[in-house]
Amino acid sequence: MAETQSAAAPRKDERIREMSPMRKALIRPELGAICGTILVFMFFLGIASDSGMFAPEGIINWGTVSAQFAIIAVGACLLMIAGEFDLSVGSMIGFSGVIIALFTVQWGFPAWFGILVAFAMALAIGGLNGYLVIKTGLPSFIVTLAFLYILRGLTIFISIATTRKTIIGGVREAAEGDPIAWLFGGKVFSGLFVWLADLGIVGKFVAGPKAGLPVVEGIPMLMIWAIILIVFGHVLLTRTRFGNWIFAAGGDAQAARYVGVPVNRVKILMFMFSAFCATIFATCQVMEFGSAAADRGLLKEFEAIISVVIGGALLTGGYGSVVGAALGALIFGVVQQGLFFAGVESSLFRVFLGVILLLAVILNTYIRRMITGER
Amino acid sequence: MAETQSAAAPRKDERIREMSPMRKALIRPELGAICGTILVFMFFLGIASDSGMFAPEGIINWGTVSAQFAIIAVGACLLMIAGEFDLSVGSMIGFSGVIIALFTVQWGFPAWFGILVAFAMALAIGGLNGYLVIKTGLPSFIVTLAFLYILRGLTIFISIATTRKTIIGGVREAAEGDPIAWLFGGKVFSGLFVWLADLGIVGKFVAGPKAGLPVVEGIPMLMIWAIILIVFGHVLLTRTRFGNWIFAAGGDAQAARYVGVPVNRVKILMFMFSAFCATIFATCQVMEFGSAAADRGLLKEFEAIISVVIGGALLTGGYGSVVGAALGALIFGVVQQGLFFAGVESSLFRVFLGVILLLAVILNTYIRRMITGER
Amino acid sequence: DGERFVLVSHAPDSDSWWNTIKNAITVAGGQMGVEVEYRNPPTGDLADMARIIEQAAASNPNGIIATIADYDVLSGPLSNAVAKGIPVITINSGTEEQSKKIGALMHVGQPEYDAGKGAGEKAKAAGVTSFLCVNHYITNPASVERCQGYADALGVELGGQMIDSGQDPAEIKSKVMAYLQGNPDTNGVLTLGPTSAHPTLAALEDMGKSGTIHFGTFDLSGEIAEAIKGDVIAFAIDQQPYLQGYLPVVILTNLARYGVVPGNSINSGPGFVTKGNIALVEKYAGEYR
Amino acid sequence: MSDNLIELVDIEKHFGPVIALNGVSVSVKAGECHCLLGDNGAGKSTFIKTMSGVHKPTKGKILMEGKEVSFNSPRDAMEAGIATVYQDLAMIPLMSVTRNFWMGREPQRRFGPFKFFDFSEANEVTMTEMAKMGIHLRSPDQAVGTLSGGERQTVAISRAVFFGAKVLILDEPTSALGVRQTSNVLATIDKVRQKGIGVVFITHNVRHAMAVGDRFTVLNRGKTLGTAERGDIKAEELQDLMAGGQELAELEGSLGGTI
Amino acid sequence: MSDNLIELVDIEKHFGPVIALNGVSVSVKAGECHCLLGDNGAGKSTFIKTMSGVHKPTKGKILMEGKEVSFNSPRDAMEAGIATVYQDLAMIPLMSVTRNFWMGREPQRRFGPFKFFDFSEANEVTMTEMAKMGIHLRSPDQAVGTLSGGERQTVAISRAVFFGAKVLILDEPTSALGVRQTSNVLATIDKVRQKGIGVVFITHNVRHAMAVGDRFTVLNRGKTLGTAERGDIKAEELQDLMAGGQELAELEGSLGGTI
Ligand SMILES: Nc1ncnc2c1ncn2[C@@H]1O[C@H](COP(=O)(O)OP(=O)(O)OP(=O)(O)O)[C@@H](O)[C@H]1O
Ligand SMILES: Nc1ncnc2c1ncn2[C@@H]1O[C@H](COP(=O)(O)OP(=O)(O)OP(=O)(O)O)[C@@H](O)[C@H]1O
Ligand SMILES: [Mg+2]
Ligand SMILES: [Mg+2]
Repeated sequence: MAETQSAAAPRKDERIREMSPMRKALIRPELGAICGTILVFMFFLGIASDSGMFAPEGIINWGTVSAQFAIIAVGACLLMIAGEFDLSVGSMIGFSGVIIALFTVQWGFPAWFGILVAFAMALAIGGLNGYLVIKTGLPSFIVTLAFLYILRGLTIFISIATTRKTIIGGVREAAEGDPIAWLFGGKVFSGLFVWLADLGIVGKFVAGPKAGLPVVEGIPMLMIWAIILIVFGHVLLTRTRFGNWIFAAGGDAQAARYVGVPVNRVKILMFMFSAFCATIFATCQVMEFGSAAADRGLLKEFEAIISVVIGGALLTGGYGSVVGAALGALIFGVVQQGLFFAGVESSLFRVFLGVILLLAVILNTYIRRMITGER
Repeated sequence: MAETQSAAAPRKDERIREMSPMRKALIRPELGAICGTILVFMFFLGIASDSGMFAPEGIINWGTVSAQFAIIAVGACLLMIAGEFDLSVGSMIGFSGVIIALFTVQWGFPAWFGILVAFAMALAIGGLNGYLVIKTGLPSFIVTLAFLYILRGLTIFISIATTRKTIIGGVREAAEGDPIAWLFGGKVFSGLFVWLADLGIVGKFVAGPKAGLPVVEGIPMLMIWAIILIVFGHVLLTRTRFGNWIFAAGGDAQAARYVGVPVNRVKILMFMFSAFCATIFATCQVMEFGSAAADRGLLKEFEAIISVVIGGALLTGGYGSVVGAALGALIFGVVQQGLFFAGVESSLFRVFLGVILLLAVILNTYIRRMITGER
Repeated sequence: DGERFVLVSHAPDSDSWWNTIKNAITVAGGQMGVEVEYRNPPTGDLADMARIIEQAAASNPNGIIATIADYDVLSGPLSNAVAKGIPVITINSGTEEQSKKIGALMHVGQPEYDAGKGAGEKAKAAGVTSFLCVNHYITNPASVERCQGYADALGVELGGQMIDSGQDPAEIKSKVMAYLQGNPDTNGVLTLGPTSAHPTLAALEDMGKSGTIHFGTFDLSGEIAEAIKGDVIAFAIDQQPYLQGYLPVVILTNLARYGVVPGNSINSGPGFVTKGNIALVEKYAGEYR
Repeated sequence: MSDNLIELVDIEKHFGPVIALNGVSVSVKAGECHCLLGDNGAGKSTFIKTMSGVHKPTKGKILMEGKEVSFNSPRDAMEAGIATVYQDLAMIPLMSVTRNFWMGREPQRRFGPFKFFDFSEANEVTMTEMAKMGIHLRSPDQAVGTLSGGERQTVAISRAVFFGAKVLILDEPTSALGVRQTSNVLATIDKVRQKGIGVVFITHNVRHAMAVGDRFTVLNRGKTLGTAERGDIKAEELQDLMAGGQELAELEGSLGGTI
Repeated sequence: MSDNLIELVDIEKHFGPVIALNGVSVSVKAGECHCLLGDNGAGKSTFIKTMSGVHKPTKGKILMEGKEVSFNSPRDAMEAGIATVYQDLAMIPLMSVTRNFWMGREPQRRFGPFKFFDFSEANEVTMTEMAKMGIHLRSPDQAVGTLSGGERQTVAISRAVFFGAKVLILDEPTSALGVRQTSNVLATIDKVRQKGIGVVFITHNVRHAMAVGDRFTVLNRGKTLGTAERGDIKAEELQDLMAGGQELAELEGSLGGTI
């Protein structure tokens, strides 16, 4: 009897207009980012298509930049969905890079060892961040802001104290033939591009020692990492038990705790994952460019957060999508490089960025309210 | 009858131990900051007392730095108590400075006009920040982050587009004899210091062009402004109706709205006040150093927030104290300069800052819980 | 006509020193009838700069002008650009050898370490024994090299004599004052540009030490010129950035049009601006000088 | 007692696609307690928010003592003498009792050209008013967060009464309260009513309504199901009406009819 | 029915200076609904949080089916068969019904070395379980934020039942609900009880307690005032006990004894 009664209720609600099924199917967290991506591509196809932006090297170029953003955005996204955020990402990038360089160049350890140490330290610091947030109950804004300063200060101090420089070069040479280092600095599918160049689809170098090789040497490992992390993050978030816990921890930590979700563990792990992504970023950068500097990663935390927020995640946690964050990173990268291609005064880039952020968030808010019934 | 009944209740509560009156009197929002200030001074009196840090010139030295922090901290404090915060403070400092310099140096207007224009624009932008936060319901983190980028981009763009420089000098000369400009760049009580120098309390220059003059020329207007703003903020917050509304808007905007507090107006005004403080900061800087640069104020928003949080305010609003924020600024300034006096490797300053922030916030949280019965 | 060149610098958006170069490329572009774009990493992150060079190469310009702020980071993208057949001229920081290794046509500039060392040699001659290097952008590698060169020329340890001053003028001023109060025997100051030079001037003024300390700085501005005239600043190291912007554009244009190119690198500096030669410099300080 | 203090006629309120109120008329007389009952989502809160100036009605008019008025903000309504106490939003826990009590209507004292919050008066009034309601504070600086739920409700009510409300609206003041706290609040309502103030009392609990109500209006899906005088209707009938009148009898049967 | 499913003996719980529980013993039998009553702050919530592993008791022991146990986390208690539904914290509004339903116990499907959340099963089970409770969802992806308060409670209860809870704890599930929603929840409790599950039901409403309760325990200021069987005690007596037994008679008198 109780059944019939409340069963009837949602059906015969004459007070709400129904949504069309089409509209319902479209409405998803990353909708805003999808629209944004389409708009951005249309825009640049319109104004910069003859500038080489969509030639193979051009694509690799903004692709790499977007991949960079995506790597840290995935970490920031999962952490944000778990209800916290991390302002120390940028400092962590500088820190990890310097650690790797110090171990390999300064102290002569093999590159794989330096990399492992950097990852171990990053995970430890990420864990410490999380531990402090959980134990003290302070907002993560404060705790990670403290680490923004602490890590940057340490990085400068260590590198100056040991090498009297804030930039440490020669990592590439030191990492030559290392069993792990190529995973971060190498390029893959070179064969494919040689073939494409022979077909004339990709240009060839015409001068210097590389004459005859294709202008695109291969897909940088950075992109491979970005794809791996996006797929991993997406599957973890949407297809696994742990993903459900991430949503739960961010949606309402107390409620989640009460039904047995190990919220503290989830949050600490996400802080560690965010630090892990930052270290991937740092390692790729160090291995590709062969040097580490104390100023690497400045303000990257904001860029990660912006990508995630453009991608539709909720700043307060419990809602978002890794695919959205990846699209946010793509938009970010395409706009940044595209404005260069289009020849816009570079200082205006920030103005564009700010405006895109505002518009994206307003759109996302509207979409989210439709999905979650939030008011 | 109802009286007797519940009247009895709070009295005969055998389940809670009473707090001593002494402890009760001490427990106030700024207690943590007071303790911190005492500790910091004791520390530096111990390790740096013979370095001139506590000589008159030394005091003016760290006093000026603290005053700078205090000016933006007062704005950030009232805004944070009203439940919002502003990441665009730093960009606003750069923007206002460049506007003043452009009007006075580039376009030849009198200095007072440039200053008025800068204040008007800052108030308008602050109001726009607030309006967007109120109208869209977005977190102020996002909206002001967007303005962090937009304002910085505009500042660089405008200064390059009009002067082809990002640093615009010659403001001091242009402002010579201006009726308003001295309010920001001058020094007061010079007579007092001459007298003190004659008494031997303040040293005199022994060589160079200024030989015979007191080492401390006067109190910089920056400090006067800091004191004015602190007193104004403190009185406004604790002694007026509007101050009560600030607390109410930050404590629970909805509840406040329902009893008739004009929450939107309060929040928008506080955004404007924060922009106003940033402009005071910028004007003092421009008038003192005679130049404006597009990169001024970088990361100042964090420094303001850190001062406020060290001073015991709650990041989520509704709780805090201007005196606390001022003490936070004092701690910040003394530690930063003190480390120099003490000869500590300067890059370690950031590490110290991070650690102090963490400790202060943990202490403040403990105190706040005792006061508010929060859990 | 209408050739397109891209100049990529390592400086953050707001670095005022680069205005001179921006103005130079505008002038050169106008005179030659070519289009010159100026690109830089917004935050001064060199890894971003590498991306910008790659991007510039992808847009197939008629030439690229770039600094070698960090050889490790930039050699790859720049030599790729060379290999694509794009003429490259390196400017500003970096050395001739590095420029050659990359395969660039030439280098127009002055290495940072040597410039610092030159400053140090002058200071040593003036009897400086204990100095202060005011570093307002410590995270940038070039800045430390300048201080290091200065210290090496004096033959003293750099150590704590280089301070991380931050970019806020009031803080720079206060830190300089604090340092000088704590280390009263300091008799030499080196600042790395107008950002740190202006507040340092103010600090010395306030402390009554103007003219009593040997003061050297990098780069020029109106205030610095004024201080040189007033005997407060002994010299400003001028690498004549105008030439670093102007010459490459002219050379690349001529290369593109007539295939002619000089065979050697050009040293645009170091020029020492002192009271003796200030008059001419002053007029255009900050814009063309 | 005969004339209406406030009368709302044919109020409609739409939120985008949602029709929250679809023609509701209610009036309140001086010294009466008018209970507003109804299922979740019936529109009770929306209705009283219209009354207290939070929402503007899409259609319909509001008469205060016979004259048509229109409220643009809660402040307007307050000034007209309508005070509202919301269940969760009555007080701001981080603030002191005095600051809460006076929130929005702080007493001021001139000091030259400046006006300051008059704390000595505010504190004194707060302490005496609280004492009248049976709450003895440690000090007027005590944070509201340290009070119990019932005490907070009582502070909110006494605030409304003190500010000379003619109509006092209470939105589910008793739902989270224990028996003792509830009876405290009900007793307070009774006291307030005796001062000639009209009370609008929203509750889901028929017993609470029957205990203090003079008239009862039941809302259902945005419409009025009717208004009844005390004595004209029995608790069971009211209960039936509140649940929409259907099928509930069955359910009640299985549970002993005592919900 | 005779043996206790769970028994808590002489539980004490201190929070720093606050003594929230001061020796409380309660037992729950299979198939019974044990009502926990008491004033605000009496310690009811603290007590059931101890039972469900949120707090560790300062003193006292917990016996599950005769064996002493100790819960270090809500997870432990859940695994032992104790499920708890908190009033405000039952569900996470931003998440879908399925994700909420399975939260903490997501069904998994192996896929090589990896385990994935088995959505097809989860969705199916959710839909049928919801239908059993009388809630017809548009789709299992629907966000909980779009459900009404009563529906959320019901989802939480059916989740607990589905996961084979032996003891179901409900903390004030009805306080914000309308009559219809309340009777829905009470009917659900009744159904659950008939499956042989022991229910602990906290409420401030004596009628709700009388409607479904088999035994009644009243807490007061952290102590048990005693346990009574259904039939041994009348609603009025219970009410007196809940309010601490003093002075209430007077108050009731003036309000007609119907709180
Ligand atoms: N701001 C709003 N935007 C959209 N819909 C709203 C808004 N406020 C209320 N509603 C809708 O209006 C209807 C009436 O809500 P209201 O809160 O008035 O009900 P109520 O009778 O107070 O219920 P309860 O007993 O649960 O408090 C509901 O369907 C609700 O979802
Ligand atoms: N985490 C905690 N820290 C300190 N004191 C607490 C904590 N949790 C509860 N208390 C105190 O313990 C006592 C019992 O609280 P509890 O929430 O158990 O009461 P309750 O019976 O559930 O009341 P209500 O009917 O209002 O829900 C109260 O005095 C409360 O202030
Ligand atoms: Mg309601
Ligand atoms: Mg409770």
